[in-house]
Amino acid sequence: MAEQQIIIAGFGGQGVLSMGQILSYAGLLEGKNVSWLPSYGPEMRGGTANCNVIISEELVGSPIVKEADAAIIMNLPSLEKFEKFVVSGGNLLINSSLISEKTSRRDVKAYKIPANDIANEIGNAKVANMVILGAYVELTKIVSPKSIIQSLEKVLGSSKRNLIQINEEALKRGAESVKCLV
Amino acid sequence: MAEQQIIIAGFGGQGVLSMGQILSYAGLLEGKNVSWLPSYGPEMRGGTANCNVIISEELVGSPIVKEADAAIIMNLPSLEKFEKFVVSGGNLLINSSLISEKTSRRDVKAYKIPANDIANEIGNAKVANMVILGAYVELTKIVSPKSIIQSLEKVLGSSKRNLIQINEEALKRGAESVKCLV
Amino acid sequence: MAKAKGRVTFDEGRCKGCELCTRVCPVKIVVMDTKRINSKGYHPAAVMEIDKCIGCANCAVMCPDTAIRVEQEFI
Amino acid sequence: MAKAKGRVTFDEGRCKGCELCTRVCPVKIVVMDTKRINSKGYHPAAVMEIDKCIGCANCAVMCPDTAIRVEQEFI
Amino acid sequence: MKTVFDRTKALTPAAMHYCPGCTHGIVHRLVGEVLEELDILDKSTMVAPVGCSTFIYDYIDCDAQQAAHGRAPAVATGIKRVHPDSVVFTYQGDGDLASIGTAEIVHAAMRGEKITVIFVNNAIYGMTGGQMAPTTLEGQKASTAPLGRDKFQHGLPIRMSEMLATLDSATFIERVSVHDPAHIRKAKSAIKKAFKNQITGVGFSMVEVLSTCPTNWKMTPIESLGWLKDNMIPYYPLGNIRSPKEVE
Amino acid sequence: MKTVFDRTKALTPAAMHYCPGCTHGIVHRLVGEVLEELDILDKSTMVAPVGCSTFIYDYIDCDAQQAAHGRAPAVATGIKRVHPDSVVFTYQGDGDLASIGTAEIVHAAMRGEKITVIFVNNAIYGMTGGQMAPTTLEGQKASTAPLGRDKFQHGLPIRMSEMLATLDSATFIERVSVHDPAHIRKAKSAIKKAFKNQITGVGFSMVEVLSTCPTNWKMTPIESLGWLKDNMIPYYPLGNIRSPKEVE
Amino acid sequence: MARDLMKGNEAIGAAAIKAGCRYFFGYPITPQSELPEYMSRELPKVGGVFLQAESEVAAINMVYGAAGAGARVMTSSSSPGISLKMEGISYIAGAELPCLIVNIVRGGPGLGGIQPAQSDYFQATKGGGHGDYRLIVLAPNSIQEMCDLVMDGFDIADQYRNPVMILGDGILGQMMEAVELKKPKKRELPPKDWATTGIKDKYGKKRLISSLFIQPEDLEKHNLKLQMKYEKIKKNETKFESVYADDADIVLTAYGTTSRIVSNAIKALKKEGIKAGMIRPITLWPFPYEAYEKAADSAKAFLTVEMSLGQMIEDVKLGVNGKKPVHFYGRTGGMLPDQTEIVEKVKKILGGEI
Amino acid sequence: MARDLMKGNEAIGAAAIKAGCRYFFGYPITPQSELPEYMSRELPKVGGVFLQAESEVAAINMVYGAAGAGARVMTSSSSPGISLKMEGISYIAGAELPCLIVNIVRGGPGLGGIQPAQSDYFQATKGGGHGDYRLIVLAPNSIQEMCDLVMDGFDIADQYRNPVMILGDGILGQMMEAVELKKPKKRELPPKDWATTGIKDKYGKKRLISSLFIQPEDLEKHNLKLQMKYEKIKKNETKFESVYADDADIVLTAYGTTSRIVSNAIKALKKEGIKAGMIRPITLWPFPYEAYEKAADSAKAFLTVEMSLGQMIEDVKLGVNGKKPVHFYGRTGGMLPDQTEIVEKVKKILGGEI
Ligand SMILES: Cc1ncc(C[n+]2csc(CCOP(=O)(O)OP(=O)(O)O)c2C)c(N)n1
Ligand SMILES: Cc1ncc(C[n+]2csc(CCOP(=O)(O)OP(=O)(O)O)c2C)c(N)n1
Ligand code: SF4
Ligand code: SF4
Ligand code: SF4
Ligand code: SF4
Ligand code: SF4
Ligand code: SF4
Ligand SMILES: [Mg+2]
Ligand SMILES: [Mg+2]
Repeated sequence: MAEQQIIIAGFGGQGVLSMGQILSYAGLLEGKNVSWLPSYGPEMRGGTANCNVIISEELVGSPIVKEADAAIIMNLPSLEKFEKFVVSGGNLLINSSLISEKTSRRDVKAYKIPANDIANEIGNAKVANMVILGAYVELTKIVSPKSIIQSLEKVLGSSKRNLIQINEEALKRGAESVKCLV
Repeated sequence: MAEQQIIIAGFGGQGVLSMGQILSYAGLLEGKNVSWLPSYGPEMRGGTANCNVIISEELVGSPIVKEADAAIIMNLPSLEKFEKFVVSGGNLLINSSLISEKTSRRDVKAYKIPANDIANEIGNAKVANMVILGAYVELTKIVSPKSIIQSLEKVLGSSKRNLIQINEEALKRGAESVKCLV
Repeated sequence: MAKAKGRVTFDEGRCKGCELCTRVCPVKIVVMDTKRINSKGYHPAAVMEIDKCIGCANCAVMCPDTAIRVEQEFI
Repeated sequence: MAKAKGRVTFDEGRCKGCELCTRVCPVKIVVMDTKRINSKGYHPAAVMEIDKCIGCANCAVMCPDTAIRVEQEFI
Repeated sequence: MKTVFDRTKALTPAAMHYCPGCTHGIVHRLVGEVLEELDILDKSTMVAPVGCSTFIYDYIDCDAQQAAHGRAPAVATGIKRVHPDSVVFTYQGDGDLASIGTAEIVHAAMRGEKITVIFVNNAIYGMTGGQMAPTTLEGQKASTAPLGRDKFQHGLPIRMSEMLATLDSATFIERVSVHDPAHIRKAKSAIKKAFKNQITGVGFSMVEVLSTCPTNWKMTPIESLGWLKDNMIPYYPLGNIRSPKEVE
Repeated sequence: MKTVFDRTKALTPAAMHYCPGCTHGIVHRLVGEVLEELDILDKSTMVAPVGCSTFIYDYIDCDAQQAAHGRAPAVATGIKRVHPDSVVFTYQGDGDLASIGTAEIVHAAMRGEKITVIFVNNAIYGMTGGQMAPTTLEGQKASTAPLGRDKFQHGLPIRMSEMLATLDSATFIERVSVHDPAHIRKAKSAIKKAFKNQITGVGFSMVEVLSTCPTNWKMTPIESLGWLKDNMIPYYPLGNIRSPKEVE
Repeated sequence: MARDLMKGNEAIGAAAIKAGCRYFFGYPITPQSELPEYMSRELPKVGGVFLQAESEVAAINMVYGAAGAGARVMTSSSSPGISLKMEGISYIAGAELPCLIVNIVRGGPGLGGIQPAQSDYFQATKGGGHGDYRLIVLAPNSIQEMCDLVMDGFDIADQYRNPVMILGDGILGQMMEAVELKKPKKRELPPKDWATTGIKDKYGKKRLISSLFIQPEDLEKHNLKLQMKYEKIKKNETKFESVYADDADIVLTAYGTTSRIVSNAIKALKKEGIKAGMIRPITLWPFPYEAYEKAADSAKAFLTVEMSLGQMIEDVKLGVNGKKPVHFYGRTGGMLPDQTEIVEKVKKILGGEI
Repeated sequence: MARDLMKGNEAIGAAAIKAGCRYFFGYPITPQSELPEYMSRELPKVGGVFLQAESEVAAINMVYGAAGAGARVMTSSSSPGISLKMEGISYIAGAELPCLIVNIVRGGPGLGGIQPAQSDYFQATKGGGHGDYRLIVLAPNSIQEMCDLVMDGFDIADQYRNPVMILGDGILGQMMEAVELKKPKKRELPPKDWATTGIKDKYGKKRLISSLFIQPEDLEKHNLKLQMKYEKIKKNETKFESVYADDADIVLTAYGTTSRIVSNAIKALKKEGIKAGMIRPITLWPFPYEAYEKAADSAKAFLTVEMSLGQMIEDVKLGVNGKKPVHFYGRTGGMLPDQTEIVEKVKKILGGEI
């Protein structure tokens, strides 16, 4: 897998941007070339948030993802806005806890991950992003789960080190949720 | 005389700029093309003042006088600064009341006009400029004395109409001062 | 003295769930309806015991999104 | 009480003939020398009856062009 | 039943984009109500600032010009001088009015420009994400003052109303707050006076409204109201600061 | 005999370019004398404005930066923050400080920037030829106010000292005049205090000096002093306006 | 009306008033202060308003407000003051407001000096402010033409809803020449139905003056609309004077005051039998590129003369497009190009020495 | 130091601090506010000063003061804020003060939008301020290059006593990439013996920082001195990257973020067997004209791609000098050039359709 171009989208507060950062940082830890590009704007407050991540063996060209190998979709408006960017045969990960609708794409591999439900199960609604990220990593093996954990430590910072364990758990549960599907 | 390019110079308060304006306006009254260009700058207050006047049958090209057909010089620093701009054979009118020095130019027609002395004689030191202007007009006939008087009325404005007579007198005495020389 | 009686109507679609209205009701009947989510994605405010309403309009005055309309009569 | 005696020196080249010094001398001895013109083209200020000078330095304090120096002694 | 409170017709039907609980919305409504009650909606031009309230022109139903950051008083001057009989007002945040636009507000006030200024002081730069404003309180944290405003580094906060009140031609200045219904009602009456002054030709009028920014203060809307009351009002005392005799 | 008055060594030998009787020259000398007496000439940087006094750097013998019109307080801030132990002062006219540079002086004062400001108020734009300044008096004629300043058109003049004194961090503000020797001596003592405040780290200090512009007032130098006394002082009252307890 | 002798700065004011301008917002600066001073005397007489703003920044934003309110309005300044107006000018262009901006250029950079210069050419023509916008830049070379262009300038501004700049220099501002304030040829102008009068009138409500388009799609659409307008302006308004340029061996280029020095030089060259011509751009934007394309076929070389160290020369080169060499002669900082030096330079170029 | 993932805006700050910058004066504006925010956190830790100025005008004049006092100092803003700095930048250039100015460009004109753009190219490269001055304009296309250029930029500024601008765009400001803050190659730098420290030191007294030369002769001399410096900079500092440009049929030109989109397009074209190359100017001023002169001999056509409606294209044309056609493709207002559209455009050009 020479290059993965990923779109991650949801609403502000779902940890969409940090999910992208954790993924990028994990790529960096494995010596890959990475780029992370958030959308920004005044509409962001309380509105939608999304980012583009590229993880590549080669130098990253444009950091803008228009042909995504994968999209991680956390809420319905994002599904409508971004499903069209996934390449034929690409991965589309849908947070089925919040999205009951189906994708209109027939030519992609769609996965439903009940991220919020799983997160609630393990006791922290905020780790839904890690659940779905765990699923994505499991599906693509773009980086190792170990790198993600390492990256997590870096991105969360020392103050939130106590949250590492639950995030690890979330990643694992997310991975498990798609293991049967793969 | 298709075109006259004139430099008028002295210190601020000698009426150097208005002399140029009166001359230009007279040219305009006679249907000629004219331009008047003052020097300006912060050094002007209490410092030197000079202007370039062009009176021409044709359209005036550059309003900047670098090759003057005549120079009217009201004080010593101006003599030093401007005598070199007079063309060979041109007219150099020097206010001999304030300038005892001679011009270093041998190739120009130099005239000494005791402008301040004549002005004082007729009772108003302020009309020294009209004296020397009278001399200039007499020498070159570039405009008629009548036009100068008419122009004077315009430039002085209604409030100072009472000064016209003494200005006329000054012009006449200036003209007389060079009649013998011509 | 006549007793004031009020009625409040919520334009629910405008509500952003900020809760400001809940704190200013003198009879404390405005609450957040945590069971519902409006089109904007917020829990909207609602009135529980409308009979207690005196129509003071405090809730409406406080609402930054003009989501509340108040009527009043004296009985 | 000792009597103050002063001496003023003009740096004439600096004088711009503004006359400010002439108005502040308590003994009114600073005047404009209308007979002379300095290098700048102004009538310079000067002191007429220097004996009257008390060295108060008012003239110097007032001069915008620091053209005046003042000495004083008590006799 | 009599309708005692309804959405003023001066507001457009558009839903406001402000964060939940942001008191900009209240101030917008008060301005709208005053315009409606004074029946001047059809003779008013508003000047929108740069800040969260840039989009006020989407919400209040009258002519509008969007001004460069801080320059609303200059833009308003241009409009008012062309249409002296119309009503012209600016709506400005504290970054807009008290920082980049200091010269413009001071000189509009000095000239006694016959405009009305609604100055919404939320002690922070809202739109750009919580940077320090000149009105940020001592100790208050901001994204460009991570350790809080420091007296020695940043100086003490500016009190624009008191400062402008030193100008002879700034005829009406009042500071109000919108942290509870009673104060909101008072705020409205001040805003009304500020517009009446313009209509009667009295001169420059400004109302400073203490306002909240829950998002950048990092508080809930309710906490924000409390913080405003407990922290802002002591430093920015409420009340009329300048009042023309002609009006009272 | 003892020399009781001599030209301060803080002034360069250059003859000043000011018009005859212009009191800029007096203020320059006072600043120079203070710098010499406090022995800070060798640790000072002055910031020259745009105005007749732009060329102050030719006359006072210390480091200097020439600032854009109105921006001297910002430039001084840049210098002072880099060299906090040096002495930094601005010298500004009323067009420079009270008009185009309003925001910069207000915010330098608000920050309590540890600089000294010499504000020469001659109620006119000197250098550019007599246009109206924000400090031009009511009725006073100017080349851009040919009928005189009009309260309704231009508003009433701004009193910068009083305005800045509303800022908590503007620790020292005093207004002085140079229309006679006694006032000149007082002016010097205010200037000295303003520099001492900086040396002791007290904070922002400004001295407003009422000054003349015989050329653009179209008066003789002597008439100008009288006009200043009779017209400016009543509107711009002399005296200390703000003073830190630490200094007195 | 008869011809009268007027100072350039004052003539601008007189022409503006004649053209119906009733609002002036400005701030003093040499060498253009006679213009605001004139306006302060004359505008009140015709019911207009002169206001000395607290700064150039405020002045341009007052212009924005007044223009948005539907008025004929102008401001003027000189180089440093114009730099301060850059944000405001970009806003005015973005909001498509008509107004007249006068720059009587002086020597730069920085505080520079106060003598005439042309070193703000880039700023005026390429957009000193941010974003894809254009000023229509008119460059008169006589007081008469200045008056004519001021009058037409207001119409052009209204016709296209675009700011127009008069680019003069200290000499044009300070000199006096004869002018006749001819009644301006009126263009067919669209109604200002977009202006915020505040009043509900025949155009209804509510009008918005703004340059903000928060959605990039909208902002791009807006920019494309501006671009189409600019193309129309290029097509309709490009203006230049050609002086013996058709059969010249060397074509000089100069605008404003400089073009008068150059025309003296051309006369001098003619006397020596040298065929020199001149293309004098009257609109600096839109620039008369086509004139150069044509001239490049016949002329052997080009010489650009500026009171700067070389700015317009880039446009001349773009016009000539590599067909012939383009040379440069310039003076700067308030120094004037010298006729003799121009003559010498031309001889050297034609003599193959450079 | 190992590679770290950094946001562009923060990386600029980190690189600046690494390069010894200790003073930052700025004012918030999207999309660059993370830079001042970063500086407000980090500068105090290294004994530096962060100051949020009251405006962009004040900020640039604080930079003037601090640079004149001998400090390594910087400011940053985005388009409208940069326009406000124009007078100050002209002063800084005129007084020959070294400093770093960052413009993270957004869509204009006016308030415009906040999405990435390149429509301030003219302003940056041709002098948005008044007078004959030049900014050295560096245009990175990755966060790593941005860091490198920031660090070198401070040295360049000091070496030539000239302001340096980093021209980025919203994407470069907001994106994260791996960076390594390499110890910058130190240039030999002259002592700052001209700086006003206020203190009588080894360089003696009295120093003056000024851009005022009231005598035109002096101002011209000063300008000629600047011009000589600019020539030296052109000679020494012009920088570009050539990607397959030597044997390409079509040479594309792009800088910054756009160049990355173009490089994707070139890859796509290669796959289809189309020989497309790119010249990527790294210094926008001085512009690498020579690279185009050379390329014009072998290439059949040129295509300039910008996030604007056509500004750099003028420089490309000046470089190509009429030898080959120069085409344009641009998006503006925050919209991004589209790889597919670029590919199509190239095919059309080579197919002779346009
Ligand atoms: C010239 C310029 N500088 C900076 C900005 C960026 N900016 C937009 S809004 C704003 C501050 C807003 O704060 P405030 O005025 O207090 O309004 P609020 O959002 O808090 O209501 C800034 C700095 C800009 N648009 N233009
Ligand atoms: C940006 C800018 N605007 C205007 C000017 C022109 N200008 C030079 S000095 C001055 C006013 C000077 O008046 P003031 O500050 O009162 O100083 P004074 O000459 O009276 O001492 C002006 C407007 C300028 N140089 N730069
Ligand atoms: S109107 Fe008054 S009483 Fe009724 S719900 Fe609202 S706040 Fe409560
Ligand atoms: S105040 Fe308004 S927006 Fe807030 S919760 Fe109540 S009804 Fe909803
Ligand atoms: S020192 Fe005093 S007494 Fe002597 S001349 Fe001067 S003012 Fe007069
Ligand atoms: S005050 Fe000074 S300059 Fe003025 S007249 Fe007296 S000595 Fe001369
Ligand atoms: S950021 Fe602050 S001021 Fe802006 S809308 Fe949100 S709460 Fe209100
Ligand atoms: S113009 Fe006025 S302020 Fe300037 S030097 Fe002359 S008198 Fe002094
Ligand atoms: Mg705010
Ligand atoms: Mg003044």
